[in-house]
Amino acid sequence: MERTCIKLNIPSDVFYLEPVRAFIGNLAQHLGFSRKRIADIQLAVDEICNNAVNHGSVSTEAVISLQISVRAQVLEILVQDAGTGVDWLTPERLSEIEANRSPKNESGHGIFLSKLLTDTYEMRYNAEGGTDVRVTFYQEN
Amino acid sequence: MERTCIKLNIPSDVFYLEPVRAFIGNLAQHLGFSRKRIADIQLAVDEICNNAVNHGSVSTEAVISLQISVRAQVLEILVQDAGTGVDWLTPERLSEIEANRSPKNESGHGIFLSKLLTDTYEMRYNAEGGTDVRVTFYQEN
Amino acid sequence: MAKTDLMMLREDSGIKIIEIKTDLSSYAASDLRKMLEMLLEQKVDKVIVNLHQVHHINSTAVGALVGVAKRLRQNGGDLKICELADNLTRTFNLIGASTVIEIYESENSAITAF
Amino acid sequence: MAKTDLMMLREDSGIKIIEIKTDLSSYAASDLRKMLEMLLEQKVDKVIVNLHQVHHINSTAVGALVGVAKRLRQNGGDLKICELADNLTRTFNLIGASTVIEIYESENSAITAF
Ligand SMILES: Nc1ncnc2c1ncn2[C@@H]1O[C@H](COP(=O)(O)OP(=O)(O)O)[C@@H](O)[C@H]1O
Ligand SMILES: Nc1ncnc2c1ncn2[C@@H]1O[C@H](COP(=O)(O)OP(=O)(O)O)[C@@H](O)[C@H]1O
Repeated sequence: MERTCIKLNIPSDVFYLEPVRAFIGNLAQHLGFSRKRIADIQLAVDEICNNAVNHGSVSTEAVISLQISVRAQVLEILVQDAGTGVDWLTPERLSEIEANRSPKNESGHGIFLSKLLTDTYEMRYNAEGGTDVRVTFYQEN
Repeated sequence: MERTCIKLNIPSDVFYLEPVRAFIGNLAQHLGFSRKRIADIQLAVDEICNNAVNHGSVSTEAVISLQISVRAQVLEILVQDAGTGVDWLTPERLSEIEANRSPKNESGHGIFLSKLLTDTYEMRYNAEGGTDVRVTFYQEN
Repeated sequence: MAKTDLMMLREDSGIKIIEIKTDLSSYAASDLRKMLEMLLEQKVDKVIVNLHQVHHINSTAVGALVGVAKRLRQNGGDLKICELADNLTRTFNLIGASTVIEIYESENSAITAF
Repeated sequence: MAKTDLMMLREDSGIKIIEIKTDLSSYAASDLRKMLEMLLEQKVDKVIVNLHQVHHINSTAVGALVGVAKRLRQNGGDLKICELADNLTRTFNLIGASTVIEIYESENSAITAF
Protein backbone atom coordinates (compact mmCIF):
# COMPACT_ATOMS: atom_id res chain seq x y z
CA MET A 1 0.00 0.00 0.00
CA GLU A 2 1.70 3.18 -1.16
CA ARG A 3 0.14 5.40 1.45
CA THR A 4 -1.44 3.81 4.46
CA CYS A 5 -3.58 6.43 6.06
CA ILE A 6 -5.33 4.65 8.85
CA LYS A 7 -4.29 1.72 11.01
CA LEU A 8 -6.76 0.00 13.24
CA ASN A 9 -5.93 -2.94 15.49
CA ILE A 10 -8.66 -4.74 17.38
CA PRO A 11 -8.82 -7.88 19.48
CA SER A 12 -10.06 -10.87 17.51
CA ASP A 13 -13.63 -10.68 18.81
CA VAL A 14 -16.79 -10.02 16.80
CA PHE A 15 -17.81 -7.47 19.44
CA TYR A 16 -15.27 -5.02 17.99
CA LEU A 17 -16.52 -5.45 14.44
CA GLU A 18 -19.48 -3.26 15.39
CA PRO A 19 -17.46 -0.03 15.92
CA VAL A 20 -15.25 -0.97 12.95
CA ARG A 21 -18.35 -1.06 10.76
CA ALA A 22 -19.44 2.34 12.09
CA PHE A 23 -15.96 3.72 11.32
CA ILE A 24 -15.91 2.36 7.76
CA GLY A 25 -19.47 3.51 7.08
CA ASN A 26 -18.81 7.03 8.29
CA LEU A 27 -15.53 7.23 6.37
CA ALA A 28 -17.13 6.00 3.12
CA GLN A 29 -19.97 8.46 3.58
CA HIS A 30 -17.58 11.38 4.04
CA LEU A 31 -15.64 10.21 0.99
CA GLY A 32 -18.85 10.59 -1.02
CA PHE A 33 -19.76 6.95 -1.67
CA SER A 34 -23.48 6.38 -2.30
CA ARG A 35 -25.73 4.82 0.37
CA LYS A 36 -25.95 1.58 -1.58
CA ARG A 37 -22.19 1.42 -2.03
CA ILE A 38 -21.60 2.16 1.65
CA ALA A 39 -23.77 -0.82 2.56
CA ASP A 40 -21.74 -2.99 0.16
CA ILE A 41 -18.45 -1.78 1.62
CA GLN A 42 -19.65 -2.42 5.17
CA LEU A 43 -20.87 -5.91 4.28
CA ALA A 44 -17.66 -6.88 2.45
CA VAL A 45 -15.45 -5.68 5.31
CA ASP A 46 -17.73 -7.38 7.85
CA GLU A 47 -17.42 -10.71 6.03
CA ILE A 48 -13.64 -10.41 5.70
CA CYS A 49 -13.18 -9.45 9.35
CA ASN A 50 -15.50 -12.24 10.46
CA ASN A 51 -13.31 -14.75 8.66
CA ALA A 52 -10.24 -13.24 10.29
CA VAL A 53 -11.87 -13.62 13.72
CA ASN A 54 -13.54 -17.02 13.22
CA HIS A 55 -11.01 -18.84 11.04
CA GLY A 56 -7.77 -16.83 11.21
CA SER A 57 -7.23 -16.44 14.96
CA VAL A 58 -6.30 -18.88 17.69
CA SER A 59 -8.15 -16.91 20.37
CA THR A 60 -9.55 -13.48 21.24
CA GLU A 61 -6.01 -12.63 22.38
CA ALA A 62 -5.03 -12.50 18.72
CA VAL A 63 -5.10 -9.20 16.91
CA ILE A 64 -6.93 -8.29 13.72
CA SER A 65 -5.28 -5.43 11.89
CA LEU A 66 -6.92 -3.14 9.34
CA GLN A 67 -5.06 -0.73 7.11
CA ILE A 68 -7.24 1.72 5.28
CA SER A 69 -5.82 3.82 2.51
CA VAL A 70 -7.71 6.71 1.02
CA ARG A 71 -6.59 7.87 -2.41
CA ALA A 72 -8.42 9.83 -5.08
CA GLN A 73 -11.49 7.78 -6.00
CA VAL A 74 -10.14 4.62 -4.32
CA LEU A 75 -10.72 3.19 -0.89
CA GLU A 76 -8.34 0.32 -0.18
CA ILE A 77 -8.67 -1.90 2.86
CA LEU A 78 -6.25 -4.57 4.03
CA VAL A 79 -7.36 -6.99 6.75
CA GLN A 80 -4.68 -9.11 8.40
CA ASP A 81 -5.02 -11.97 10.83
CA ALA A 82 -2.31 -13.95 12.63
CA GLY A 83 -3.52 -17.35 11.47
CA THR A 84 -4.01 -20.60 13.36
CA GLY A 85 -1.07 -22.58 11.99
CA VAL A 86 -3.27 -24.30 9.40
CA ASP A 87 -2.37 -24.05 5.71
CA TRP A 88 -5.74 -23.38 4.19
CA LEU A 89 -5.07 -20.98 1.33
CA THR A 90 -4.59 -23.44 -1.54
CA PRO A 91 -6.19 -23.24 -5.00
CA GLU A 92 -7.80 -26.63 -4.32
CA ARG A 93 -9.39 -25.52 -1.06
CA LEU A 94 -10.66 -22.29 -2.68
CA SER A 95 -12.20 -24.20 -5.61
CA GLU A 96 -13.78 -26.60 -3.17
CA ILE A 97 -15.28 -23.73 -1.15
CA GLU A 98 -16.64 -22.19 -4.34
CA ALA A 99 -18.02 -25.49 -5.66
CA ASN A 100 -19.71 -26.34 -2.37
CA ARG A 101 -21.47 -23.02 -1.96
CA SER A 102 -25.23 -23.34 -2.01
CA PRO A 103 -27.98 -20.88 -1.05
CA LYS A 104 -29.37 -23.68 1.14
CA ASN A 105 -26.24 -23.81 3.30
CA GLU A 106 -26.08 -21.90 6.56
CA SER A 107 -22.45 -20.92 5.99
CA GLY A 108 -19.85 -20.62 3.28
CA HIS A 109 -21.04 -17.35 1.76
CA GLY A 110 -18.42 -14.96 3.13
CA ILE A 111 -15.66 -15.15 0.51
CA PHE A 112 -18.27 -15.32 -2.29
CA LEU A 113 -20.00 -12.17 -1.02
CA SER A 114 -16.86 -10.15 -0.43
CA LYS A 115 -15.49 -11.00 -3.88
CA LEU A 116 -18.80 -9.93 -5.39
CA LEU A 117 -18.97 -6.62 -3.53
CA THR A 118 -15.41 -5.40 -4.10
CA ASP A 119 -13.73 -3.96 -7.18
CA THR A 120 -10.54 -5.87 -6.54
CA TYR A 121 -10.02 -8.76 -4.13
CA GLU A 122 -6.71 -10.40 -3.20
CA MET A 123 -5.96 -13.09 -0.66
CA ARG A 124 -2.51 -14.24 0.38
CA TYR A 125 -0.46 -15.48 3.31
CA ASN A 126 1.29 -12.88 5.41
CA ALA A 127 4.62 -13.06 7.22
CA GLU A 128 2.91 -14.07 10.46
CA GLY A 129 1.44 -17.16 8.84
CA GLY A 130 -2.00 -15.63 8.79
CA THR A 131 -4.10 -14.34 5.94
CA ASP A 132 -4.04 -10.94 4.25
CA VAL A 133 -7.17 -9.88 2.40
CA ARG A 134 -6.75 -6.71 0.38
CA VAL A 135 -9.77 -5.17 -1.32
CA THR A 136 -10.51 -1.92 -3.12
CA PHE A 137 -13.63 0.07 -3.82
CA TYR A 138 -13.67 2.61 -6.65
CA GLN A 139 -15.87 5.62 -6.64
CA GLU A 140 -18.25 5.75 -9.60
CA ASN A 141 -18.34 9.45 -10.41
CA MET B 1 -2.37 1.04 30.06
CA GLU B 2 -2.41 -2.54 31.34
CA ARG B 3 -4.37 -3.94 28.45
CA THR B 4 -4.60 -1.92 25.30
CA CYS B 5 -7.40 -3.37 23.30
CA ILE B 6 -7.69 -1.12 20.33
CA LYS B 7 -5.10 0.95 18.46
CA LEU B 8 -6.18 3.50 15.94
CA ASN B 9 -3.75 5.68 13.96
CA ILE B 10 -5.06 8.42 11.72
CA PRO B 11 -3.45 11.22 9.73
CA SER B 12 -3.52 14.53 11.59
CA ASP B 13 -6.55 15.90 9.73
CA VAL B 14 -9.95 16.78 11.19
CA PHE B 15 -11.56 14.86 8.32
CA TYR B 16 -10.65 11.60 10.06
CA LEU B 17 -12.13 12.68 13.38
CA GLU B 18 -15.56 12.00 11.89
CA PRO B 19 -15.13 8.20 11.55
CA VAL B 20 -13.25 8.17 14.87
CA ARG B 21 -16.30 9.71 16.55
CA ALA B 22 -18.55 7.10 14.93
CA PHE B 23 -16.24 4.34 16.19
CA ILE B 24 -16.15 5.67 19.76
CA GLY B 25 -19.91 6.27 19.82
CA ASN B 26 -20.71 2.77 18.59
CA LEU B 27 -18.23 1.21 21.02
CA ALA B 28 -19.60 3.15 24.00
CA GLN B 29 -23.12 2.20 23.00
CA HIS B 30 -22.27 -1.50 22.83
CA LEU B 31 -20.52 -1.21 26.19
CA GLY B 32 -23.82 -0.02 27.63
CA PHE B 33 -23.12 3.66 28.28
CA SER B 34 -26.24 5.86 28.30
CA ARG B 35 -27.09 8.14 25.38
CA LYS B 36 -26.15 11.21 27.39
CA ARG B 37 -22.84 9.70 28.45
CA ILE B 38 -22.05 8.61 24.88
CA ALA B 39 -22.49 12.23 23.75
CA ASP B 40 -20.12 13.35 26.52
CA ILE B 41 -17.53 10.74 25.57
CA GLN B 42 -17.72 11.72 21.91
CA LEU B 43 -17.38 15.41 22.73
CA ALA B 44 -14.42 14.93 25.07
CA VAL B 45 -12.56 12.76 22.57
CA ASP B 46 -13.40 15.18 19.76
CA GLU B 47 -11.92 18.09 21.72
CA ILE B 48 -8.78 16.17 22.65
CA CYS B 49 -8.23 14.96 19.08
CA ASN B 50 -8.85 18.44 17.72
CA ASN B 51 -6.10 19.78 19.92
CA ALA B 52 -3.78 17.00 18.77
CA VAL B 53 -4.50 17.94 15.14
CA ASN B 54 -4.56 21.73 15.49
CA HIS B 55 -1.87 22.31 18.11
CA GLY B 56 0.12 19.06 18.39
CA SER B 57 1.03 18.35 14.78
CA VAL B 58 3.38 20.01 12.31
CA SER B 59 1.28 18.97 9.31
CA THR B 60 -1.33 16.50 8.09
CA GLU B 61 1.59 14.12 7.49
CA ALA B 62 1.82 13.71 11.26
CA VAL B 63 -0.01 10.84 12.91
CA ILE B 64 -2.52 10.96 15.74
CA SER B 65 -2.64 7.75 17.70
CA LEU B 66 -5.53 6.54 19.86
CA GLN B 67 -5.33 3.62 22.27
CA ILE B 68 -8.63 2.50 23.63
CA SER B 69 -8.77 0.07 26.50
CA VAL B 70 -11.95 -1.61 27.57
CA ARG B 71 -12.05 -3.00 31.07
CA ALA B 72 -14.98 -3.85 33.32
CA GLN B 73 -16.89 -0.60 33.83
CA VAL B 74 -14.04 1.55 32.52
CA LEU B 75 -13.36 2.95 29.09
CA GLU B 76 -9.86 4.45 28.89
CA ILE B 77 -8.66 6.46 25.93
CA LEU B 78 -5.15 7.71 25.26
CA VAL B 79 -4.62 10.26 22.51
CA GLN B 80 -1.04 10.92 21.37
CA ASP B 81 0.32 13.52 19.02
CA ALA B 82 3.88 14.02 17.75
CA GLY B 83 4.15 17.65 18.84
CA THR B 84 5.46 20.69 17.02
CA GLY B 85 8.71 21.22 18.89
CA VAL B 86 7.14 23.83 21.16
CA ASP B 87 7.23 23.35 24.94
CA TRP B 88 3.72 24.30 25.87
CA LEU B 89 2.78 22.00 28.69
CA THR B 90 3.82 24.07 31.70
CA PRO B 91 1.78 24.75 34.83
CA GLU B 92 1.99 28.48 34.03
CA ARG B 93 0.58 28.05 30.52
CA LEU B 94 -2.20 25.79 31.80
CA SER B 95 -3.18 28.29 34.51
CA GLU B 96 -3.12 31.06 31.96
CA ILE B 97 -5.39 29.07 29.61
CA GLU B 98 -7.77 28.42 32.48
CA ALA B 99 -7.74 32.02 33.68
CA ASN B 100 -8.33 33.43 30.20
CA ARG B 101 -11.28 31.21 29.42
CA SER B 102 -14.47 33.19 28.88
CA PRO B 103 -17.82 32.17 27.37
CA LYS B 104 -17.45 35.22 25.11
CA ASN B 105 -14.30 33.84 23.49
CA GLU B 106 -14.48 31.95 20.24
CA SER B 107 -11.81 29.49 21.32
CA GLY B 108 -10.07 28.16 24.41
CA HIS B 109 -12.83 25.83 25.60
CA GLY B 110 -11.38 22.46 24.59
CA ILE B 111 -9.29 21.50 27.62
CA PHE B 112 -11.95 22.92 29.94
CA LEU B 113 -14.69 20.82 28.32
CA SER B 114 -12.73 17.60 28.15
CA LYS B 115 -11.69 17.89 31.81
CA LEU B 116 -15.33 18.46 32.73
CA LEU B 117 -16.66 15.51 30.76
CA THR B 118 -14.16 12.84 31.84
CA ASP B 119 -13.81 10.93 35.10
CA THR B 120 -10.04 11.21 35.04
CA TYR B 121 -7.91 13.46 32.86
CA GLU B 122 -4.12 13.41 32.53
CA MET B 123 -1.86 15.39 30.24
CA ARG B 124 1.89 14.83 29.82
CA TYR B 125 4.70 14.93 27.29
CA ASN B 126 5.43 11.74 25.42
CA ALA B 127 8.74 10.36 24.17
CA GLU B 128 8.18 11.88 20.73
CA GLY B 129 8.02 15.39 22.21
CA GLY B 130 4.29 15.53 21.66
CA THR B 131 1.41 15.42 24.09
CA ASP B 132 -0.34 12.41 25.64
CA VAL B 133 -3.85 12.94 26.91
CA ARG B 134 -5.24 10.00 28.85
CA VAL B 135 -8.84 10.03 29.99
CA THR B 136 -11.24 7.52 31.52
CA PHE B 137 -14.99 7.16 31.62
CA TYR B 138 -16.62 5.02 34.32
CA GLN B 139 -19.91 3.31 33.84
CA GLU B 140 -22.53 4.36 36.37
CA ASN B 141 -24.41 1.12 37.00
CA MET C 1 -20.68 -6.05 27.55
CA ALA C 2 -24.29 -5.06 27.79
CA LYS C 3 -26.77 -6.45 25.32
CA THR C 4 -30.07 -4.78 26.03
CA ASP C 5 -33.13 -4.52 23.85
CA LEU C 6 -31.62 -6.49 21.00
CA MET C 7 -34.91 -8.09 20.09
CA MET C 8 -38.54 -8.20 21.18
CA LEU C 9 -40.71 -11.30 21.16
CA ARG C 10 -44.47 -10.91 20.48
CA GLU C 11 -47.31 -13.20 19.49
CA ASP C 12 -50.03 -12.60 16.91
CA SER C 13 -52.60 -15.17 15.64
CA GLY C 14 -50.56 -18.01 17.17
CA ILE C 15 -47.41 -16.86 15.40
CA LYS C 16 -44.26 -15.89 17.29
CA ILE C 17 -42.96 -12.58 15.98
CA ILE C 18 -39.39 -11.52 16.68
CA GLU C 19 -38.69 -7.86 16.09
CA ILE C 20 -34.97 -7.20 15.76
CA LYS C 21 -33.80 -3.92 17.28
CA THR C 22 -30.18 -3.95 16.21
CA ASP C 23 -27.95 -4.59 13.24
CA LEU C 24 -27.51 -8.29 12.58
CA SER C 25 -23.81 -8.89 12.35
CA SER C 26 -22.10 -11.88 13.96
CA TYR C 27 -22.22 -10.27 17.41
CA ALA C 28 -26.02 -10.04 17.51
CA ALA C 29 -26.53 -13.13 15.32
CA SER C 30 -25.42 -15.37 18.19
CA ASP C 31 -28.26 -13.98 20.33
CA LEU C 32 -30.72 -14.36 17.48
CA ARG C 33 -29.66 -17.98 17.09
CA LYS C 34 -30.14 -18.60 20.83
CA MET C 35 -33.60 -17.06 20.71
CA LEU C 36 -34.55 -19.19 17.70
CA GLU C 37 -33.16 -22.37 19.33
CA MET C 38 -35.30 -21.62 22.37
CA LEU C 39 -38.41 -21.37 20.21
CA LEU C 40 -37.51 -24.66 18.50
CA GLU C 41 -37.19 -26.34 21.91
CA GLN C 42 -40.61 -24.98 22.86
CA LYS C 43 -42.03 -26.69 19.74
CA VAL C 44 -43.07 -23.38 18.26
CA ASP C 45 -43.73 -23.93 14.56
CA LYS C 46 -44.64 -20.53 13.12
CA VAL C 47 -42.11 -17.71 13.37
CA ILE C 48 -41.86 -14.31 11.70
CA VAL C 49 -38.73 -12.20 11.99
CA ASN C 50 -39.47 -8.52 11.43
CA LEU C 51 -36.33 -6.71 10.23
CA HIS C 52 -37.62 -3.17 9.83
CA GLN C 53 -35.14 -1.73 12.32
CA VAL C 54 -32.15 -3.59 10.89
CA HIS C 55 -29.73 -1.61 8.73
CA HIS C 56 -27.09 -4.29 8.21
CA ILE C 57 -27.10 -8.06 8.01
CA ASN C 58 -24.25 -10.43 7.22
CA SER C 59 -24.00 -14.00 5.97
CA THR C 60 -23.77 -15.42 9.50
CA ALA C 61 -27.14 -13.92 10.43
CA VAL C 62 -28.70 -14.92 7.10
CA GLY C 63 -27.39 -18.45 7.73
CA ALA C 64 -28.99 -18.57 11.17
CA LEU C 65 -32.38 -17.61 9.70
CA VAL C 66 -32.09 -20.08 6.81
CA GLY C 67 -31.07 -22.89 9.17
CA VAL C 68 -34.03 -22.41 11.49
CA ALA C 69 -36.46 -21.99 8.59
CA LYS C 70 -35.35 -25.38 7.23
CA ARG C 71 -35.77 -27.09 10.62
CA LEU C 72 -39.21 -25.58 11.18
CA ARG C 73 -40.36 -26.76 7.77
CA GLN C 74 -39.42 -30.33 8.64
CA ASN C 75 -42.14 -30.13 11.32
CA GLY C 76 -44.68 -28.47 9.07
CA GLY C 77 -43.91 -24.98 10.37
CA ASP C 78 -41.94 -22.13 8.82
CA LEU C 79 -39.90 -19.00 9.49
CA LYS C 80 -40.74 -16.04 7.31
CA ILE C 81 -39.07 -12.62 7.31
CA CYS C 82 -40.53 -9.21 6.56
CA GLU C 83 -39.93 -5.49 6.16
CA LEU C 84 -36.39 -5.63 4.75
CA ALA C 85 -34.49 -2.47 3.85
CA ASP C 86 -33.20 -2.45 0.25
CA ASN C 87 -29.67 -3.40 1.22
CA LEU C 88 -30.93 -6.37 3.26
CA THR C 89 -32.98 -7.61 0.29
CA ARG C 90 -29.82 -7.26 -1.77
CA THR C 91 -27.82 -9.37 0.69
CA PHE C 92 -30.46 -12.14 0.69
CA ASN C 93 -30.56 -12.03 -3.12
CA LEU C 94 -26.78 -12.16 -3.56
CA ILE C 95 -26.50 -15.15 -1.24
CA GLY C 96 -29.48 -16.73 -2.97
CA ALA C 97 -31.29 -17.06 0.35
CA SER C 98 -34.41 -15.40 -1.03
CA THR C 99 -35.09 -18.68 -2.83
CA VAL C 100 -34.85 -20.60 0.44
CA ILE C 101 -36.69 -18.30 2.83
CA GLU C 102 -39.96 -16.44 2.29
CA ILE C 103 -39.66 -12.65 2.33
CA TYR C 104 -42.68 -10.33 2.79
CA GLU C 105 -43.10 -6.59 2.47
CA SER C 106 -45.22 -6.23 5.60
CA GLU C 107 -45.73 -8.16 8.80
CA ASN C 108 -49.42 -8.52 7.96
CA SER C 109 -48.78 -10.17 4.63
CA ALA C 110 -46.35 -12.54 6.35
CA ILE C 111 -49.03 -13.41 8.94
CA THR C 112 -51.74 -14.06 6.36
CA ALA C 113 -49.31 -16.18 4.32
CA PHE C 114 -49.20 -18.77 7.14
CA MET D 1 -13.41 14.61 -0.21
CA ALA D 2 -17.00 15.33 -1.06
CA LYS D 3 -18.96 17.73 1.02
CA THR D 4 -22.51 17.70 -0.25
CA ASP D 5 -25.68 18.93 1.40
CA LEU D 6 -23.93 20.11 4.53
CA MET D 7 -26.24 23.06 4.97
CA MET D 8 -29.21 24.73 3.31
CA LEU D 9 -29.75 28.48 3.10
CA ARG D 10 -33.31 29.83 3.14
CA GLU D 11 -34.97 33.19 3.78
CA ASP D 12 -38.05 33.97 5.86
CA SER D 13 -39.36 37.46 6.81
CA GLY D 14 -36.05 39.01 5.74
CA ILE D 15 -34.06 36.66 7.92
CA LYS D 16 -31.43 34.29 6.52
CA ILE D 17 -31.98 30.81 7.89
CA ILE D 18 -29.19 28.24 7.74
CA GLU D 19 -30.31 24.68 8.28
CA ILE D 20 -27.40 22.45 9.18
CA LYS D 21 -27.60 18.93 7.75
CA THR D 22 -24.56 17.39 9.38
CA ASP D 23 -22.78 17.06 12.70
CA LEU D 24 -20.82 20.19 13.57
CA SER D 25 -17.35 19.08 14.41
CA SER D 26 -14.25 20.93 13.20
CA TYR D 27 -14.53 19.41 9.73
CA ALA D 28 -17.96 20.89 9.01
CA ALA D 29 -17.37 23.97 11.19
CA SER D 30 -14.96 25.38 8.63
CA ASP D 31 -17.72 25.33 6.01
CA LEU D 32 -20.15 26.87 8.45
CA ARG D 33 -17.66 29.63 9.13
CA LYS D 34 -17.22 30.28 5.39
CA MET D 35 -20.98 30.46 4.89
CA LEU D 36 -21.34 32.90 7.79
CA GLU D 37 -18.44 35.06 6.53
CA MET D 38 -20.17 35.24 3.15
CA LEU D 39 -23.36 36.47 4.79
CA LEU D 40 -21.38 39.09 6.73
CA GLU D 41 -19.81 40.33 3.48
CA GLN D 42 -23.27 40.60 1.95
CA LYS D 43 -24.25 42.88 4.86
CA VAL D 44 -26.87 40.42 6.03
CA ASP D 45 -27.80 41.34 9.60
CA LYS D 46 -30.34 38.77 10.74
CA VAL D 47 -29.35 35.12 10.80
CA ILE D 48 -30.91 32.04 12.34
CA VAL D 49 -29.07 28.74 12.49
CA ASN D 50 -31.43 25.79 12.78
CA LEU D 51 -29.69 22.83 14.40
CA HIS D 52 -32.48 20.25 14.46
CA GLN D 53 -30.54 17.75 12.33
CA VAL D 54 -27.30 18.14 14.30
CA HIS D 55 -26.40 15.37 16.75
CA HIS D 56 -22.97 16.59 17.78
CA ILE D 57 -21.31 19.98 18.12
CA ASN D 58 -17.87 20.84 19.45
CA SER D 59 -16.27 23.98 20.85
CA THR D 60 -14.86 25.01 17.47
CA ALA D 61 -18.35 25.14 15.94
CA VAL D 62 -19.79 26.87 19.02
CA GLY D 63 -16.98 29.41 18.74
CA ALA D 64 -17.79 30.11 15.09
CA LEU D 65 -21.43 30.80 15.97
CA VAL D 66 -20.52 33.00 18.95
CA GLY D 67 -18.01 34.98 16.90
CA VAL D 68 -20.44 35.77 14.12
CA ALA D 69 -23.23 36.62 16.59
CA LYS D 70 -20.94 39.21 18.21
CA ARG D 71 -20.00 40.78 14.88
CA LEU D 72 -23.63 40.93 13.70
CA ARG D 73 -24.67 42.64 16.93
CA GLN D 74 -22.10 45.38 16.36
CA ASN D 75 -24.16 46.31 13.26
CA GLY D 76 -27.50 46.05 15.04
CA GLY D 77 -28.15 42.54 13.75
CA ASP D 78 -27.95 39.18 15.48
CA LEU D 79 -27.45 35.44 15.03
CA LYS D 80 -29.86 33.23 16.92
CA ILE D 81 -29.91 29.44 17.07
CA CYS D 82 -32.85 27.08 17.43
CA GLU D 83 -34.05 23.48 17.80
CA LEU D 84 -31.11 22.08 19.75
CA ALA D 85 -30.99 18.43 20.82
CA ASP D 86 -30.44 17.97 24.57
CA ASN D 87 -26.74 17.21 24.23
CA LEU D 88 -26.22 20.36 22.13
CA THR D 89 -27.92 22.50 24.76
CA ARG D 90 -25.64 20.84 27.31
CA THR D 91 -22.53 21.75 25.27
CA PHE D 92 -23.62 25.40 24.95
CA ASN D 93 -24.37 25.48 28.69
CA LEU D 94 -21.06 23.93 29.73
CA ILE D 95 -19.10 26.39 27.61
CA GLY D 96 -21.29 29.21 28.88
CA ALA D 97 -22.21 30.19 25.33
CA SER D 98 -25.93 30.15 26.14
CA THR D 99 -25.34 33.47 27.95
CA VAL D 100 -23.74 34.95 24.81
CA ILE D 101 -26.00 33.60 22.09
CA GLU D 102 -29.81 33.44 22.02
CA ILE D 103 -31.23 29.92 21.88
CA TYR D 104 -34.85 29.19 20.86
CA GLU D 105 -36.93 26.04 20.97
CA SER D 106 -38.47 26.55 17.55
CA GLU D 107 -37.55 28.37 14.37
CA ASN D 108 -40.77 30.38 14.61
CA SER D 109 -39.99 31.70 18.06
CA ALA D 110 -36.50 32.66 16.84
CA ILE D 111 -38.06 34.54 13.90
CA THR D 112 -40.57 36.44 16.04
CA ALA D 113 -37.82 37.35 18.52
CA PHE D 114 -36.10 39.47 15.85
N1 LIG E 1 -8.92 -15.55 7.22
C1 LIG E 1 -9.07 -16.90 7.11
N2 LIG E 1 -8.24 -17.74 7.74
C2 LIG E 1 -8.41 -19.08 7.65
N3 LIG E 1 -9.37 -19.67 6.93
C3 LIG E 1 -10.24 -18.89 6.27
C4 LIG E 1 -10.15 -17.46 6.32
N4 LIG E 1 -11.14 -16.96 5.55
C5 LIG E 1 -11.83 -18.01 5.06
N5 LIG E 1 -11.30 -19.18 5.49
C6 LIG E 1 -11.76 -20.55 5.14
O1 LIG E 1 -12.64 -20.45 4.05
C7 LIG E 1 -13.91 -21.01 4.36
C8 LIG E 1 -15.02 -20.28 3.63
O2 LIG E 1 -15.16 -18.97 4.16
P1 LIG E 1 -16.47 -18.16 3.88
O3 LIG E 1 -16.78 -18.24 2.44
O4 LIG E 1 -16.29 -16.80 4.45
O5 LIG E 1 -17.63 -18.94 4.66
P2 LIG E 1 -17.76 -19.26 6.23
O6 LIG E 1 -16.89 -18.31 6.97
O7 LIG E 1 -19.21 -19.07 6.49
O8 LIG E 1 -17.33 -20.69 6.37
C9 LIG E 1 -13.99 -20.96 5.86
O9 LIG E 1 -14.87 -21.93 6.39
C10 LIG E 1 -12.54 -21.20 6.26
O10 LIG E 1 -12.24 -22.57 6.24
N1 LIG F 1 -2.09 18.62 22.10
C1 LIG F 1 -1.65 19.89 22.24
N2 LIG F 1 -0.45 20.24 21.76
C2 LIG F 1 -0.01 21.51 21.86
N3 LIG F 1 -0.71 22.50 22.44
C3 LIG F 1 -1.93 22.22 22.94
C4 LIG F 1 -2.47 20.91 22.85
N4 LIG F 1 -3.69 20.92 23.44
C5 LIG F 1 -3.91 22.18 23.83
N5 LIG F 1 -2.85 22.98 23.55
C6 LIG F 1 -2.71 24.41 23.88
O1 LIG F 1 -3.70 24.76 24.82
C7 LIG F 1 -4.50 25.82 24.32
C8 LIG F 1 -5.93 25.69 24.81
O2 LIG F 1 -6.54 24.56 24.24
P1 LIG F 1 -8.11 24.44 24.27
O3 LIG F 1 -8.59 24.69 25.65
O4 LIG F 1 -8.47 23.12 23.69
O5 LIG F 1 -8.67 25.61 23.35
P2 LIG F 1 -8.40 25.91 21.80
O6 LIG F 1 -7.94 24.63 21.17
O7 LIG F 1 -9.71 26.37 21.29
O8 LIG F 1 -7.34 26.97 21.78
C9 LIG F 1 -4.37 25.75 22.82
O9 LIG F 1 -4.62 26.98 22.20
C10 LIG F 1 -2.91 25.31 22.68
O10 LIG F 1 -2.05 26.40 22.78
